[in-house]
Amino acid sequence: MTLNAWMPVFALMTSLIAAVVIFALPEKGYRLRTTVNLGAALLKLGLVAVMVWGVFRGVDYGLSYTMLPGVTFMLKADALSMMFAGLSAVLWLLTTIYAVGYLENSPNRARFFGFFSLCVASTMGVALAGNLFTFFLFYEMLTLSTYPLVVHRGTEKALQAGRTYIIYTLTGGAVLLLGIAWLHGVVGDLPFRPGGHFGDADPDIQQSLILIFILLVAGLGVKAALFPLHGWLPQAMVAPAPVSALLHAVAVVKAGAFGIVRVVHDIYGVEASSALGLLEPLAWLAAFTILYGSVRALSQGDLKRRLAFSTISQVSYIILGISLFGPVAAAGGLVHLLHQGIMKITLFFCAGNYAETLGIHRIEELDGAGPRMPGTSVAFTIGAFGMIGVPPLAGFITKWTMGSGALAVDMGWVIAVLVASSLLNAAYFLPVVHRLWFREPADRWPRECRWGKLETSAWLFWPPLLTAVMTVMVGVLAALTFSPLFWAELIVLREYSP
Amino acid sequence: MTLYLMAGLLFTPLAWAVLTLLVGFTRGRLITWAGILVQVLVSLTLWLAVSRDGGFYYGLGGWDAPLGIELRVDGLAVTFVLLTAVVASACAIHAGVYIDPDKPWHRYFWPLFWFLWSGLNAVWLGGDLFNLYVGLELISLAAVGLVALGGSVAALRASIRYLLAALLGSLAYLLGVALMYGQFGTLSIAGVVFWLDQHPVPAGSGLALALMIAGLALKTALFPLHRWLPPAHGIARSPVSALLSALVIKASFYIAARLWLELGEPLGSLAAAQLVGLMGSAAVVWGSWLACRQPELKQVVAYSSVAQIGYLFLLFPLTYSVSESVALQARQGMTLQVISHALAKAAMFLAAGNLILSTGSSRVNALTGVSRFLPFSLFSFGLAGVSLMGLPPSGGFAAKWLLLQASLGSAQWWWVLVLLAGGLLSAVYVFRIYRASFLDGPETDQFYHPPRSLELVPMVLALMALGLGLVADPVLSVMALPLEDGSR
Amino acid sequence: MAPQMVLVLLAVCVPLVYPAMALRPGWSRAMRYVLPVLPLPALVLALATGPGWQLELPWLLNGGLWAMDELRRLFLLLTAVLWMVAGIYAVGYLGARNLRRFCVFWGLTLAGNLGLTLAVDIGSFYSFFALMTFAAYGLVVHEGTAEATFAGRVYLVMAVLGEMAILVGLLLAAAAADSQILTDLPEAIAGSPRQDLIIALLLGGFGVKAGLPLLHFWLPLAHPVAPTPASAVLSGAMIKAGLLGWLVTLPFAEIAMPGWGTLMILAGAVGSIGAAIPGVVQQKPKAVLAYSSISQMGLMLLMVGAALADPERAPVLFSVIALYALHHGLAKGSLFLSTGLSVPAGRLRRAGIWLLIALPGFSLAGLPFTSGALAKLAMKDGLAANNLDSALAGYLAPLMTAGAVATLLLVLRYLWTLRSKVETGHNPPLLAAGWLASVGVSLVAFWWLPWQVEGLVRGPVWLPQPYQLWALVWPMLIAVALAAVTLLAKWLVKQR
Amino acid sequence: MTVPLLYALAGTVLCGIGLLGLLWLSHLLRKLLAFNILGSGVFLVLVGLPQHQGGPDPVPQALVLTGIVVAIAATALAVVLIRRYYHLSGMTSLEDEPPARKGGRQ
Repeated sequence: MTLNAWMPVFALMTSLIAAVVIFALPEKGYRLRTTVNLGAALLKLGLVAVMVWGVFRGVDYGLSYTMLPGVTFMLKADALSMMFAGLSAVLWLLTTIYAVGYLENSPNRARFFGFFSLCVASTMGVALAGNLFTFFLFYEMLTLSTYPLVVHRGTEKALQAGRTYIIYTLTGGAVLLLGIAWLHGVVGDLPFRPGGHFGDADPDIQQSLILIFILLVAGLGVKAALFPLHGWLPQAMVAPAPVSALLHAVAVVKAGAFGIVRVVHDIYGVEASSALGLLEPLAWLAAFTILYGSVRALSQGDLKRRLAFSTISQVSYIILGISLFGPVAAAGGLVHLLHQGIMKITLFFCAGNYAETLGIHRIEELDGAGPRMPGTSVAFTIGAFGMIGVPPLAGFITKWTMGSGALAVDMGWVIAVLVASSLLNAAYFLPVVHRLWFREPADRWPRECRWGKLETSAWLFWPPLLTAVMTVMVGVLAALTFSPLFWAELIVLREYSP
Repeated sequence: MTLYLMAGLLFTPLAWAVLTLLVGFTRGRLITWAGILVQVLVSLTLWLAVSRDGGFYYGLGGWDAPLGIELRVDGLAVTFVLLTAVVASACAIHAGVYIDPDKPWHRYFWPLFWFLWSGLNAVWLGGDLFNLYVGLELISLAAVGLVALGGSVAALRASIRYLLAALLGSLAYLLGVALMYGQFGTLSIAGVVFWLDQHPVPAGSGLALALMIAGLALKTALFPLHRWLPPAHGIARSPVSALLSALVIKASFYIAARLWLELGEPLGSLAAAQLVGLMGSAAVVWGSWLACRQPELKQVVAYSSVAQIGYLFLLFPLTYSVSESVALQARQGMTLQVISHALAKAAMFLAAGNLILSTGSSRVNALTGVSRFLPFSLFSFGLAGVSLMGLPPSGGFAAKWLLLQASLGSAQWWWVLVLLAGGLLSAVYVFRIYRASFLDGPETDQFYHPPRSLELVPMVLALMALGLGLVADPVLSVMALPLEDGSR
Repeated sequence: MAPQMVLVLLAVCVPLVYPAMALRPGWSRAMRYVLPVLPLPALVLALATGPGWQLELPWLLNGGLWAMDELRRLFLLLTAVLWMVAGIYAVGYLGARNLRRFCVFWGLTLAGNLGLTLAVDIGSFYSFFALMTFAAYGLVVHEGTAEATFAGRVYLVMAVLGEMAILVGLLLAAAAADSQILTDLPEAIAGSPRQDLIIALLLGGFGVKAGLPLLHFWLPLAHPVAPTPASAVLSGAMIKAGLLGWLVTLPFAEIAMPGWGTLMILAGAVGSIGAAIPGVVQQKPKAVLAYSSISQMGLMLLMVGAALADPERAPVLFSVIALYALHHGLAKGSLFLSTGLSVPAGRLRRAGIWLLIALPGFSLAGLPFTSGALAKLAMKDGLAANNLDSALAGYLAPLMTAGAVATLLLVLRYLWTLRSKVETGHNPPLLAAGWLASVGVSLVAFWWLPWQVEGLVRGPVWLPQPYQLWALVWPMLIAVALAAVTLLAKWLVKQR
Repeated sequence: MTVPLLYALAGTVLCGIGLLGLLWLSHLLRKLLAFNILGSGVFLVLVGLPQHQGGPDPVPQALVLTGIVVAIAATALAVVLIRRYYHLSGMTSLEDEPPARKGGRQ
């Protein structure tokens, strides 16, 4: 087993071992725990970077052994998995920094950080999974490791949100398990292969293939917050800010969308799924979710709930992108996987800052917060404009690529959906930006606390700014090699001409 | 070499039992630790021996059937022997610390423990039906004794109820053996199969099998006959209830499974198989439903045992008149389910014991805020819960996957619904306990801090249950080994 | 990197980086004085370097390309000059309240405005356009009064709708052209089956910015509430961005589009004459000027319509439009700046100031020997009926005269309302300097600016020949007569 | 109707009686007696049936011996438990609520 084969395992192990060590550490071991956390995050980032460079040059990292009779546990790093792994590695580092500052003197931090690293380990597992079985293995571990984070505060509301979250995700998991088991029964153990397996599926199993596809998308749709299955996301906003930032904007939600991308691209293959007539309804469902999420976001008073509904709408861009059966549109969908992650995490960080420094939870209380916290508000503004799709930020690149992709397959209605969603985004983000900068602040903030020179604690101040700069850089330098757009096109290139 | 192994397996536990009877609890503990070391080593070497050169028949003391006791050592039996070694030693180590020595009745804990262990080994390895009966009786009496150890009125009530149920079950089984012997003239299962190959199936022979399986179902507390289990397992000391839930009920199921796998084809009928499957599914639903409503922590875990047993009995419909590969998958699924449930349930009961010891009350909602004082035990309880729910990467999940594949392969899709619904229902009561422990209670520190070593054993067991899913293939590799020479 | 390229990057990046000064509280007071310096690199670029250079930026967005041609140079010139003049004025005008926020948005809007004149690839053009639009919102709502916020909301809603229309238009055009460069768009649009949809979207999208009738509602609301230098720049340079958008993307020289041509001429007519009616009854001087801008844009629409209808005339009309835009920008800028003035006490100096205020206004109406006259004559030649083959060619001449009359009426109305609003007092030195510079540029420096217009004499020749004098003056006489009649009627009514 | 078959039939009748008693009676000692009757019934069947086919057969005799030993052990354990239970709670059956008669030790 060459070193290459064990690289994915090392990437997984860094956060697993970190989790175990953190659980073992006493609650008061604050300094040691932070160093372990950050060390693990940096190590993982390094490993992922090496793998990204390796995958670019064509090295294949893979490891598989039979876990159950007839079923293999397979880890494989290909272009698509590296995109998601890279995203979660980078954002985990930032979120750890943020979380250390956010949970300054709150109880149960050992438990929080333990489950936090466990959750990222499972996200990394989801990214690096080589076949549907391993994917499901980490997909369910993700559910388990996120529940304690959602209910971390221990209040009645948090536990209620946890309950809803569990009901949705476990039922989704059961449906997904049924789909995978049935698929396994019908065609046996299939590794992920660009171009998929069912190019020439014989007609008699086509009927069951369609049913299996519906089961798989329903199971994955719960985490991807597709329309009827999104109920848990807004309620899960009761979790602390780093949780809603990394998990409900990046890790958990993306795992669902990533799963659907894997199913459509690497199991069924795009030609086969469109031949089976599966892509069209998926595109319609995704489009409806985009509009539904934005419309619901309009009427939300609480800042984080509005961001949650915005997440629901934005994640469906990814699904819309890949279900348009065109290389350029697929690249647009895939690149949004990264862009949305970066932009949304900026917004959640800022929401967390406002809550932590000024005690602001509702949008009405945001008046005049700009001058009081300029750094965070600039980051929020950049994130908001990125979401609307204002060039030259990341959101514009996605919308532009998806738009031209949709035109290439002459699906004109997709552009109408993109424009409508951008207008809705503007309708619910611009008033917030207006309140930030152009309104006089109320006489007293709900719960203000000072941190000396900086507007908020250093741990909380730098991450949103960093991700805001990333939003701009990712947008402006889109044509550079190793930019997300370049990487998405690389994936699609390998996908559409296997 | 196998002579010493076999002797070590059956007789040394009896020797340890007698020794510990003579001495008090504390010195008994030392003897037990030595005994455990021997037992684990023997079981391990036997497991390795069988995995290397396959199963074999072994007549005790050189006497052959039908008068002598003939042992049948194949992959499945050896796997369960090893499982018993692991779980029993874990419970023993935990009990050594958990049970306070100066209570009068506790003096008899070690002897009963060793009798139980030898009974279990006798059942796993037993070749012919009557010896299995003797093994079963030995287990039941030892178990009843262990349950009654508490000495309280409730413990006595539970143990008497358990004794009556167990005796009724054994006698029904014995009646079945009698009819079987009357008809086929031989006691060893292999002998019956051999006889059936030559002669046409006599009418009414299904009755014997039905009686035996009914008796065993009563002893395994299958759904309609489960009323004795919750009080017995709920009230007993936590190491005892761990032993009972993890191993004792599995022994009678093991015999039923062996009977069905060998004689199910000729003697059983489709209706019988589906009926047993139906009772199993009812057990899953009913057990989980009741588990959600129990105020007491150990009662929740006890009813969860009732539910999990239901999965085991799905083996019956899944191996009746199905293709060989599906039957193999069902058997593998059943084995994994037995192993993962044993490990997880033992971990859960031991962890529950710790939690009750520290919170002082055995109610579920007394758990609020305990996560700050006893995170380790709570975490092991959680990990065990993961395996019960059948979520990856636990052994429970691997078992659920294999049973799913078997039911899909044999086009009996309704068992799929049972498996999935069972998983979700078990999630309900497991998360009910998580929820109670995550709730932020007032800053009270009236928790009693149990010694650190108590928390270690459940964690090890829970991790083994969790990791079982990842190493399922090697574990199962031995199980499928058939006996190398034909049956006699 | 040739020095020229450095100059180009400087021109765009100086105003872009300028808001960073707001980070250190110590510098915020100094930000005010840096305002006039911001457009300097762009001005040097426009004046010193000849057009025709290209700057490849492969890493920018979808492959960046910045270049300069004749048309863009004029717009760059207009933008740079006007922003510098308004910058000087702003230094004197600005109070301390929200100064940092104003300077930040001023810098961003300037960067957007300059950038879009240079950008040739769709990505950066649309980015700078959006940057200018959203940053201008900050200038519009600067005062924070109720009307400002309302005006800002209307502006933003229409701006976002316009942006979306432009996005879809550019998307469709880029898909048709299968390239990301603006210069390839016109013939792609000409050839594409969705030609009318694309043109409609682009006309509508840029029309919101250029004050197309029925899309102009935000203009009369935004100008009065914005601070004076901001409204000067808003109406002088930023409206022209919409015009530039049309000129750069629409297919003028490729195919004849009589339908769109007549539609635009009609819109121009409605704009130039229709805007005068509400303009004349306005109370606030800036509102009057806002309507005057809409009316002037109406005139330019006539030329755009003619260019659309008649491809051969398009190149000539391009430079005439650019010239007219330059003239209008500078004149309107100085008029707006004069609203903030306070007139000194002495009779002689008061008359002098009033003359200097009025002159750019009259130049707008086409007073001989001013830039207005040159622009009007150029427009007359451009739209001469005989060599235009569009259906409404015959009506263009009377429309132009009606436009001139409307303009003068609006200017007179402006002077009238300013007379009652202005208070006597002393002006801050830099404010007066800014205003004087704008008047000087509009009247005098206009002739030395490097514009080229076919068929028209360049350089400081005191134009026009005698035969043209009467053509310029008689519309003004009609307007003066009309004003006198209304004054007399009002006086009579007051008498009774 | 050979004699051994007669034994087997008697055995089944005894089993019926024992089973009925075990389920119906509430007093614990009566249950225990019923259990013993059931046990001997089973032993009778165990011996009776094989003789019916091929004459006297030593194996079931041996089995019955072991069976009897096991039954005695079980009965002894049951008696101890019932006595202890009666001593603590003063109740002789499992159904009714346990009124702690003499403050039984918890």
